Amino acid sequence: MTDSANITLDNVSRFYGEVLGVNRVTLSIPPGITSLVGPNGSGKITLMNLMTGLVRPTYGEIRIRGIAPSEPQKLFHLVGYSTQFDSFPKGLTGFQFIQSFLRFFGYSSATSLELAGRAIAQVGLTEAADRKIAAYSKGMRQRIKLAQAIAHDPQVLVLDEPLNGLDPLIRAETIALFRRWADEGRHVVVSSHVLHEVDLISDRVILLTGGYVVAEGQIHGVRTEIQEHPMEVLIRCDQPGALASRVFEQEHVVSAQILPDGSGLLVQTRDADRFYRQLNHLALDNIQIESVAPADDNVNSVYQYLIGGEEVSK
Amino acid sequence: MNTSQWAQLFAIIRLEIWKTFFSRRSLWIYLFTLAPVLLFTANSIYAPREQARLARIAEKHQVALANLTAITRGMTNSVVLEQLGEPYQQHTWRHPIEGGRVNERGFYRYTDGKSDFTFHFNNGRVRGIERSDPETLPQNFLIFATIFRFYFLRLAVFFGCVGIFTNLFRGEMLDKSLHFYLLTPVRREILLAGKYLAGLLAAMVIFTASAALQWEALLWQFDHQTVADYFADPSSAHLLSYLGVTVLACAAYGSIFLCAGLLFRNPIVPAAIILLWESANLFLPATLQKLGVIYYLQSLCPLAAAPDSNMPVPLTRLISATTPASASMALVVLILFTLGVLVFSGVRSRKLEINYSTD
Amino acid sequence: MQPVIELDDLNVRFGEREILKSLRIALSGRIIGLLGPNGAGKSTLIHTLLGFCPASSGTAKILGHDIRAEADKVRTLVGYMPENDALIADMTAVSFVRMMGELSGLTEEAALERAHEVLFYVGLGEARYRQLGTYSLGMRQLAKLAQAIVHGPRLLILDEPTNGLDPAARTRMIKLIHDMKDSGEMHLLLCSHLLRDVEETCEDVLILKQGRIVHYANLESERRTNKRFVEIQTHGDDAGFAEALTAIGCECSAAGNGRFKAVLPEEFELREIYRVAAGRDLQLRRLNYRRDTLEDIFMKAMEV
Amino acid sequence: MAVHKHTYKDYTGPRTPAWSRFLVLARFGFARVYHLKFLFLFSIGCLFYPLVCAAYIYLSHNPSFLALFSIPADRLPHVDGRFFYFYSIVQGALAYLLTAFVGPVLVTPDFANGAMPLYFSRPFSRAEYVAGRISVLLILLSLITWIPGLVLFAIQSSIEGWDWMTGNLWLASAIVSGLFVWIVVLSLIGLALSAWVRWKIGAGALVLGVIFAGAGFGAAINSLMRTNYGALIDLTQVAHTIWSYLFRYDTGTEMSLTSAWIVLVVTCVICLWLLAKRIRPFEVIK
Repeated sequence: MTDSANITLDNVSRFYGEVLGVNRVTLSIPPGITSLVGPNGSGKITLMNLMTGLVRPTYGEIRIRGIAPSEPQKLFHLVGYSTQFDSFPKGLTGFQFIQSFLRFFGYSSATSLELAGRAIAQVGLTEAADRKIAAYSKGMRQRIKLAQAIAHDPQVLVLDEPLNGLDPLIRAETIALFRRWADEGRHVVVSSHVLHEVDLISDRVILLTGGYVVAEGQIHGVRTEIQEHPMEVLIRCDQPGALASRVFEQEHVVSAQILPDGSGLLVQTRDADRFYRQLNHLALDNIQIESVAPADDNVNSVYQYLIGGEEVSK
Repeated sequence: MNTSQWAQLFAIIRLEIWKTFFSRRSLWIYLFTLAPVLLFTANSIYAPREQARLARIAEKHQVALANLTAITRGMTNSVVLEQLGEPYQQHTWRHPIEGGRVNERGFYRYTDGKSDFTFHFNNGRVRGIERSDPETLPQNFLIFATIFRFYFLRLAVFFGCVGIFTNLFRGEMLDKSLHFYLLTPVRREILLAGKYLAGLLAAMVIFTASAALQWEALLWQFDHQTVADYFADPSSAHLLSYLGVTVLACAAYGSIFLCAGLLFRNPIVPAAIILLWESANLFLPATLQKLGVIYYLQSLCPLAAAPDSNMPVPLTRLISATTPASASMALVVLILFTLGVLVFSGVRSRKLEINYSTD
Repeated sequence: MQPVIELDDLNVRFGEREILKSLRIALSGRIIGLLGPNGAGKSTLIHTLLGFCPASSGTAKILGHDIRAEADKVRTLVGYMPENDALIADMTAVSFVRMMGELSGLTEEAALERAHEVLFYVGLGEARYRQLGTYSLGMRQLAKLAQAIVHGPRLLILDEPTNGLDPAARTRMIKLIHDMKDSGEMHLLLCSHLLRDVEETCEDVLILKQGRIVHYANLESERRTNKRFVEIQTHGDDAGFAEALTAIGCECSAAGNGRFKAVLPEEFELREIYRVAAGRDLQLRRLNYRRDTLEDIFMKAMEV
Repeated sequence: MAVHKHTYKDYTGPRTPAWSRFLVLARFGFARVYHLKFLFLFSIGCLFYPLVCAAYIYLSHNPSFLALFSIPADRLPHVDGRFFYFYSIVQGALAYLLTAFVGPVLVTPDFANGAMPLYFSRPFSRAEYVAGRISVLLILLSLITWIPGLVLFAIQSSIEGWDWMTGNLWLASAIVSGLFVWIVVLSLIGLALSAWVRWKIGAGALVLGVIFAGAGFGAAINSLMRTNYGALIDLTQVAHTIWSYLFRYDTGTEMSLTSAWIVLVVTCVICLWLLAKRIRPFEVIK
């Protein structure tokens, strides 16, 4: 992947007066679904606004597939951004909204009509397209925003909590949509608070806190980077005691606690790969293993380890 | 500018025009501008009927103008009655006063068929005399000129432009909807130009329409002959010049408030300051007067307005008479000023950031 | 035991549009999840229970009190945490919650005491003298919760309580919901789009669709494990593994980056799978029987 | 030792009677108003003129003082209907300003962040909400209008003696009724308009504007069309007319008493309608 095909931030910082937005961020984001994860005020929004030129970096350089955000006339043929602002120009219907802004791209009225129709269909709002946005429900507003961001068929999508307020059905559809775009080789940069979803959808995650990037890459990769927390594996089996003793023979196993209800065992290991390999063999001699599952190889635990459950009242 | 940029410009204008005309915010602007139109229309309907009515009354009990003017304050109502005969309308009522007593109040109305006289009585003596003569065209034009200067330019157009043009940027920052514009492949300058033109178009339509309607409403009650005679005189005012002034006012004030909307978190403050400056203009020394938009606008107004009658005397003393600028001069100054402000805003717009939260 | 919410042929319409169509059910769980796609009528149902919008026909009872005849009684018993931002920016949390308490009929002193108590309880202890306008989204949610429980309601209605919260705040909210349920003092009605939250907290779920009840069930009984479907996640070589499994009689389908779903033949021992894995020296990162998640239940209900 | 785990506790205390709930709103309303120093000072400042009047009443009955400055007592204006008519005009105007400041402070914060559902999800009705809010305004305005007016009346009668008081009881009733009507109208206008404008300053400006605009337009109609009906849309004129009758002071107003009353009633009805439209648990968008 050459950098001209990536979103690159080189040592970017942004301060609002004395307030820190983001600090010394250096990233190179390849196409695919990338999730921004972090507590409120961690700089996710600043980062997205920087990528789309809504705010300018105090210093550092940003390139979106080689284009500088300070050149809107070039950038926005390539980029679509669905912000977190839940507000719209007054008095427009969903369709008028999409269509009139498409005209800004220099499309003929015919093309803009067609594109608008397509975008609205993609988010499944066709039947509500001619109602005033003011009368939309939260979910519909969320979707019309999405439609507005994708209407001009951009290669780079920046989406701020796009799933927020969507009902489970639409959620599933939208996630499928992201997947498809990613497979078409587009950038889909998504911020989300719902970690188990991040787990499912994203190719890579960027963890932010306090304006700093604390982790970046594929979840599994990130997890293995965190040495101070040994991998946890949850095993349900008929005779946890026996299994525990067998497991302890391996030096990379840190601990093995039998679950309170005695239905299984929680193993901490420093070398997951070796552990799983050996587990195959353990399973073959007379221990009935019901189920195996990594207990903390997911965004949630990575989040817990790197950012932790900070106090809400801050 | 290439074709696609033109397309963008028109797209912006289209959307903005739509918004400016039909947004809830601009409702009060319509009220502001329509008020004088209503006033003139109402008057044009009312005045002729009134004249007709007086004429009809005169047929029954005609009273000579001389007798009417002969009545003075302090005469008793019996005297009035014997000099003028029965009034065509009278009404008496009692107003309570100190010590349980009452004032016998009332009025008699007479007419000679043209002028209408109302004699107000207090305890049987003439307290006040109201005389209203038929309206004349020059008179009404003077009223128009006065309203145009003191109300229309100073308040309606001024606040109208505040409403329309600050709305273009600041209003949308408050609505948190400006980012949609900045997320399109449009140069900031083109965005600014588009918004300004849209606002200008809207303002021009609203205000010139209002001025023209006022004018029409005013002429309406007079027959063609009188109107023709009046305009035969070259010195008489012409609608076009008023419309021209209105347009220039929109352009100049528009650019100012567009810029204010870009720069200030709360454009009401600068608007208030400018309003003060503009209304103080009359009383400023000549040199300073030349620094106010209103000065040039008024230089272009064809008819000198009647000095505001209900202005307290000490104030009228303060008015410093300045020779108005020549039309061409005023025109050039206004246009250059507008362009200057616009260019400045264009430069600023490049620095524009979306940061609603701290706004 | 007395039902918490009792809907008796409840109809609600705005003008021509029928929002709720003859709902008839008696809910009596400790904590009930209210689910449904957008426009299913969840909010309208809540609004009707609170008496915000009138029922066009039929009625509803809350803890045995008719929502129309005894509206005030009902509103004394109910605590409501609305979905949207709802606060008074220039009041401090304490006086805000106190005022709301007093409006619900608490005496001045009691309200003040309760205000501090609940603010501590929801975790705004340190911030309780600050103006609500300065609060972050997470804190605002908590303040909304505080005002909803200050008067000790018997039924607490939560509309999207975790919406837009960051992970820390969300975990806290879930913890609070659990704790309030366990306190045994109140019933809860939780309305949310995040199935995961409902799954973590609720015992029963009520699913609406286009103004009708399409499903009402107890989650435990629905979540039976099926001994024939297994989920597998491997680390490393994929395709070969799938073939190998089919070879030993499992219908196996790959779900991308190492995830598989497999249907086991009768009388099958999981060991076999480990044997295959061992043979290929492949790591089985995950291997477990598949249980119906709330998502499955929801999706099924939608097909009705 | 005992461990007290901090968990949710139920409330099983007494409950206040339902009718008294609107007083809660009033109480917190006052807190909100006097939280703002400016308003507090302003409402104090509104008592300046009454103080001057009090001083005048006292001094004008103090022979030695009059002698000192050799002011002929009989030339001084009497404390009569005229005196209180002008008192009403001054305090009425101040009351109007105070409404423009206070009205928005009371109502707009409730709409700004959608607090309405919180009020109405409680045993608390829309009528009670309005009652709670308007009572704040009424009390505040009373404190600067008819109450000091009565005090002045009391001072005067304490000096002049029993006969004067019995002879002038109509003045007392005029002070109360005349000013009370006015502040009711003001409060309704203040609430209704502030409820419809989210932005505090805007709301205040609107309250001020409505009356000024009415006055201006009324004057324009009168001067252009040479009638007196323009005065009917000028609320201040309307009030002055009513007062001129109540205080038995002939200002030469041409407006008839009945039409004045009708105008006031219509205004109140419109305001109540506006309030009914806006004060709702949630906004219904078509």
